[in-house]
Amino acid sequence: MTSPKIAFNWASSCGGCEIAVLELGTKLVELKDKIDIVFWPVALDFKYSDLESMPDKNIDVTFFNGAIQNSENEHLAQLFRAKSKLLVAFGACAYMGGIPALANTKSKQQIFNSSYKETPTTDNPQNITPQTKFIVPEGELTIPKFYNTVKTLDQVVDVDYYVPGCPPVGSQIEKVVGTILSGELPPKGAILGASDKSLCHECKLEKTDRKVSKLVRTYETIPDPKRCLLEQGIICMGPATRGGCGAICLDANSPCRGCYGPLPNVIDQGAKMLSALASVFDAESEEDIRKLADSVVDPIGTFYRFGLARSLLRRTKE
Amino acid sequence: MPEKIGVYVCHCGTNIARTVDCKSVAEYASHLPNVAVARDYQYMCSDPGQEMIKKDIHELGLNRVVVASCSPLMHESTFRRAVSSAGVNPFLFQMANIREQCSWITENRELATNRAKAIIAGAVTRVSFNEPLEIKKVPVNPDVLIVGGGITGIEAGLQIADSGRKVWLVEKEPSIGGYMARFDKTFPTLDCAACILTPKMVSVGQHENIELLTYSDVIDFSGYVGNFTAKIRKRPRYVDEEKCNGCGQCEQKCPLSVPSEFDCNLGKRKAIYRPFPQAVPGTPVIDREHCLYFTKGACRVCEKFCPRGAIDFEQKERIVEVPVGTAIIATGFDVFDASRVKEYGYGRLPNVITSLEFERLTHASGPTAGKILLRNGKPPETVAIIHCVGSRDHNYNEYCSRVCCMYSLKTAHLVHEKTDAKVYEFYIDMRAFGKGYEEFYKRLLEEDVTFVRGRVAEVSEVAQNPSEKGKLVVVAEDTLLGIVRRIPVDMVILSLGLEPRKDALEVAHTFSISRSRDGFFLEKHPKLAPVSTAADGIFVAGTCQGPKDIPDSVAQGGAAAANVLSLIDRKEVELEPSIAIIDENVCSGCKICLGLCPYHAITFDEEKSVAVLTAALCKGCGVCVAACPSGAIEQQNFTNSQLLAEVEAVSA
Amino acid sequence: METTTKFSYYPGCSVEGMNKAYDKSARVVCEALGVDLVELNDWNCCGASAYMSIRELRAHLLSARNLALAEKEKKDLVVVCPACLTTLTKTNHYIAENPRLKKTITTALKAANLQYYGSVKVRHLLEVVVNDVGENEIKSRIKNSLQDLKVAPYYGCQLTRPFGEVDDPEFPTMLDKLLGWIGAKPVSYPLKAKCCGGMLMMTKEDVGLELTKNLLACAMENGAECIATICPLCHMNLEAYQDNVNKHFGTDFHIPILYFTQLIGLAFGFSRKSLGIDDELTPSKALLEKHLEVVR
Amino acid sequence: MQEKFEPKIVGFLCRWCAYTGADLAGTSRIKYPPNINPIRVNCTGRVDPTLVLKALASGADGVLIGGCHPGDCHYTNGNIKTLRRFKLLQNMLDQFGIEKERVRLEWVSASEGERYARVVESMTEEIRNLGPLNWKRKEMEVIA
Repeated sequence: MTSPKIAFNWASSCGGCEIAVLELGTKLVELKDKIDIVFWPVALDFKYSDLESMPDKNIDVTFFNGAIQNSENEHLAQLFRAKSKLLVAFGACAYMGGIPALANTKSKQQIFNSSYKETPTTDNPQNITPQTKFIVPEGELTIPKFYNTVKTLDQVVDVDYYVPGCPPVGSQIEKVVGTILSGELPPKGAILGASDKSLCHECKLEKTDRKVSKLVRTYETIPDPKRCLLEQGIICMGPATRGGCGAICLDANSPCRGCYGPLPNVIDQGAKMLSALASVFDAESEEDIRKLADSVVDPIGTFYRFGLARSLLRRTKE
Repeated sequence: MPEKIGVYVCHCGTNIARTVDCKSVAEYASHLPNVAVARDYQYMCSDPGQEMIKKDIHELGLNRVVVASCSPLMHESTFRRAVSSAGVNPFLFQMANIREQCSWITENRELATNRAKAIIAGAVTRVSFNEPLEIKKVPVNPDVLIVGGGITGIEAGLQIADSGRKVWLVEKEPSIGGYMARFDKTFPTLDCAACILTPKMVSVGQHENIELLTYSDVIDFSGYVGNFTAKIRKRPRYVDEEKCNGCGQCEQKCPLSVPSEFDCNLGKRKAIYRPFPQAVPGTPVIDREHCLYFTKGACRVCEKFCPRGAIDFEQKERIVEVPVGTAIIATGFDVFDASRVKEYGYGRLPNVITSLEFERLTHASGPTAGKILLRNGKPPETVAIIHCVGSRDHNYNEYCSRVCCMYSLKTAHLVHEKTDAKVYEFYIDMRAFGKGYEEFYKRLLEEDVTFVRGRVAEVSEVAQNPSEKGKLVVVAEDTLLGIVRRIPVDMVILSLGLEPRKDALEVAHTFSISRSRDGFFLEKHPKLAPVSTAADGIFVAGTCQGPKDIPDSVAQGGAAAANVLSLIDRKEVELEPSIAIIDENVCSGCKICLGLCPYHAITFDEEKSVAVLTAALCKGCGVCVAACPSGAIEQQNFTNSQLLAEVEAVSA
Repeated sequence: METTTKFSYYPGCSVEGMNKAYDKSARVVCEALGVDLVELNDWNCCGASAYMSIRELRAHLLSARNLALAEKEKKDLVVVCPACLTTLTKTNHYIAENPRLKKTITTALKAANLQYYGSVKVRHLLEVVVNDVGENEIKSRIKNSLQDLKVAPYYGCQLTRPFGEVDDPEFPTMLDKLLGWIGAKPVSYPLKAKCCGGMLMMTKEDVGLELTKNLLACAMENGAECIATICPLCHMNLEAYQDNVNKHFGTDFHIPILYFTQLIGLAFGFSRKSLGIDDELTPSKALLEKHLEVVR
Repeated sequence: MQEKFEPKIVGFLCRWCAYTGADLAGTSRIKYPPNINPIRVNCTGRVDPTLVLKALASGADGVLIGGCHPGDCHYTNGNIKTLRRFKLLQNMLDQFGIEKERVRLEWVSASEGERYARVVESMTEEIRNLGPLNWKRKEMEVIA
């Protein structure tokens, strides 16, 4: 029997998902005899032409990380879809847009202005912004087109499975790889490598009085390491986020930021967390309620830090 | 089974048809997904209209029905009955309101017709997601629990018992009677409190339908309307109530005297005692904290002298479990702790006394046999009465205690009647709102009481001139004269406000009722449901709901009794069908929902680490459903799928 | 117990001028108690209670600057003057409750490269000595018990008002307790938290004098031999205006007025000089010699 | 001539106050623009912000949440819980660039038919001036 062919790809993301795979360390070495890696940007030198020359469905499983933010990302998504039997959206970005999707709070123009013109460190006297084509004496240079709206992988191609996390935790990656290699495949569309209950289910912090009378940002306080952070006024996305990560952020006395995405019965993670949080505001009068609501700085960045592209509204209005 | 939906568009004569093109609406509906038949008809609510639906159900095998006509508040129950009689669960019916909120609001036929189509599209989409539900009915246990044996509880208890129902009356103290038993006269009629209260207390003690549990408290109360279980702890009196005939020998012979709480510690009682002579029941209790046998191990004099052998030092606490269908909470109030207002010197200055202490001083069977005396035994020559102590004050309680103005007038009258003292009353506003109250105020104005309108700043013992030497100086701004006055007096009476009882929070938890901001129990509606609570079958009456005088307390006791009797005579109560359901396989135990339920229907199963809902307590508001971040809570007939489908359909 | 507790110390303007002895005795006593007072570097006037009613925002800014400086030190801020306490505490409260004010203050502080998050706890030395140091620690250091010296504890009006966080606003007892620990007999008298006249001595002297007179008389009538103060201004009114009171009312008061820190110092065996008692206007030497074993 | 834009508004109305008030408006034959699609809920406390976002994402131009006045809630204080969510939701919608006029929370008692009509009228006019939201179409547009 030949070893299954596995590919990894890195689209619009920080690369942390690939590092998370690398982090498997010696376990990766054990795996190397069982699998045949045919594409892996972070570790091995393959070219797009290698990929293009493969017959369709040649790859058994592609773990695709990163959101779709430019034409190159989309092209590769389509290419991998064609060449792979199974396409897995790997990590928060591919699954729900991730941090790159926060770009959806701005337009392409605003982003270009900010990055190429307005930041104090920019030295760009000619006000040049990226163009997809540029003529040089040697010929025409092209770069991919930057999209106005960041999308999830499944908003451009058909996806078989999803593995959430920013990045997915090592133990869960092992499990996912094991499941897929075992051949006992879960139903299409399944979320792999995560729990079906919220982070609160596995969080060890003590929950007593569900009331939030004041909100503080993490730098403003040193939380009591035993008590639920929400009750201490720190917005923790735990209640509205899938568990499975082992509540590692909370072990570091840091709130959950929601990278494992919404729970199975929930269609919009941010809306649910917003609702849960506001419901337990310890305020009765309109004035007190307004004060508390106003103290949530950057609601989109808080409630949709990883999930904006997969939310109901997906982006801001221009 | 595939959905087969029937849609019926009603003309309502011309009420709908005038602005909505019903024919084209029905035609539009017939093309909506899963619609098997769509018809329009003159009057859907008429017999032929209803027959049409039933016939289609039978002949076409419809399993869901939408009627587009008037408001569901009008005819939802009519059509539910109709589909139900044809064998379709009434909750598989959906009403589309195209009259009140469509045809009647505009003259623009085109817009109204379009709107009607959208509304029907919403209803048709939603009905596919409707699920069959049963309305549950539960019988009402006719036994009633009343907590608190003050005048309110007594009134409610007698009303209910007289109708032939069984009442369990629970009182914390050794005797019923409450605060009223400690008062001398009552305003504005000045009739003696004991004369009107004692007969009622005796009736309670003798009533065949009243089970009186004194020296007891309710420690747990569970269940739901019609079917509660009260767990009552009966503390040991160390005197057998069956054997004791109340002869009082034991009290006489007991060698130990201690301050009497009933007399505000101004007088003495024995270690075995009845708080006051007319106590009901007449059985005394042994005060374990002081009794020489319990503290020193020897004495048992009472046992020796008891002619009936009723003393039982071995008596143990008893827990009684009582099933009841309804409950009335009438736990009353506490008086404000005057020592909190340091500037008035209560507790430090001996002749500063409280209004309650005054009641005992002026009471004929009180510690001074009704004489109003200073601590040195002399009668006062000048007396100041200070209103609003602890009330209408940002530092203590912001509310008005309602009774103080009137009882302060009564106090002034009694001081006048019994001594020659000059009386000053310091008030903020004179609130004389009840029947005969303003007249009483007028009468006091004529009795030569000096009324000073102003809040007292302090009661000082520091004399600034010879006339103040040895006196209590009441310093207040007289807001009518615009000057600060220093009035030297012999005695200061502080008119204490009413407060929620110290254990009100505990009681609220036990009975799952809410408290308002001031700490008193919260009624369901301040005007229209003043003795109901958010918890079905549990009522509040008297001063535990807010400060009240005796007439109002008695009226509320009666009102609560009427509410209870009406529930009992209904024999059965229907439970809300649109309740929330928690899926324990989905619940993550985040506890967000726990504090949100106004009916305390959600509790936490620590073992499984999931939230659990008591269906009978849920009233279907859906607050928890919207809040649940796991999507583990659904509301029957308002499920996420139903609402999302309807939203999507009407938004498109 | 030899552990030291560190505090930031805000002396305030008054103890730098008129009331040096308060500062002096406070430092001596704290050193003995292992309470390490580290003077706040570059502190400024607290704005005092009067400025607050004229230029509220600026007064808050003065306070906030001190608070911002103190926040860097990450220690509780200890003051000896109740007016400083009130002002600093008031700014703390206002900043916490009023986001708009907080914003203005943040902007203003930024100009001085400072910021304030609102975490500083401002405390009066008396409260620190009573609550943090405590009975045992104090009693263990007594070398020279005050031997039933009858002292009227005088709290003044600002220690507990308006926030009432440390003791009862009308009838505080903290100083009474402390005096008992050092062997004195605290005299109970009803005016112990009433106004001494304060700034009225400057503007409406007759009113101020009457208030001071009432205080002196009341303390005397209740058997006080001297009065213990915790406030520089009260101290000055009671001490420096005794002559004026006598002239004005025909009375004959000669009551020694001592800072609570001076009394503790005496009980701990420090010399009168080291506690600044020599600078006083109403001599206490005779009285102290009557009660104390050693008076140096 | 361009066709007049008719805003689509989704109304979440509590059955005790706002829905009854809306019925009263009809019964009293008070006229107002027929631009609102009422959805009846027991209490505004059931209105999950998800539903509001769903309406906007599905093509609605505005959302009205109508509940009982504070203190009148049939379920003690469901409306206050709605107010808490609404204030936070409003801040977030603002960030999404959705104008305040498009999503409103209004207290309408069962006796305030006239008020309900005026609320819907003003909302319809304001949204008409703002123009269509068209969220669904925009979001489906091929990445520019």
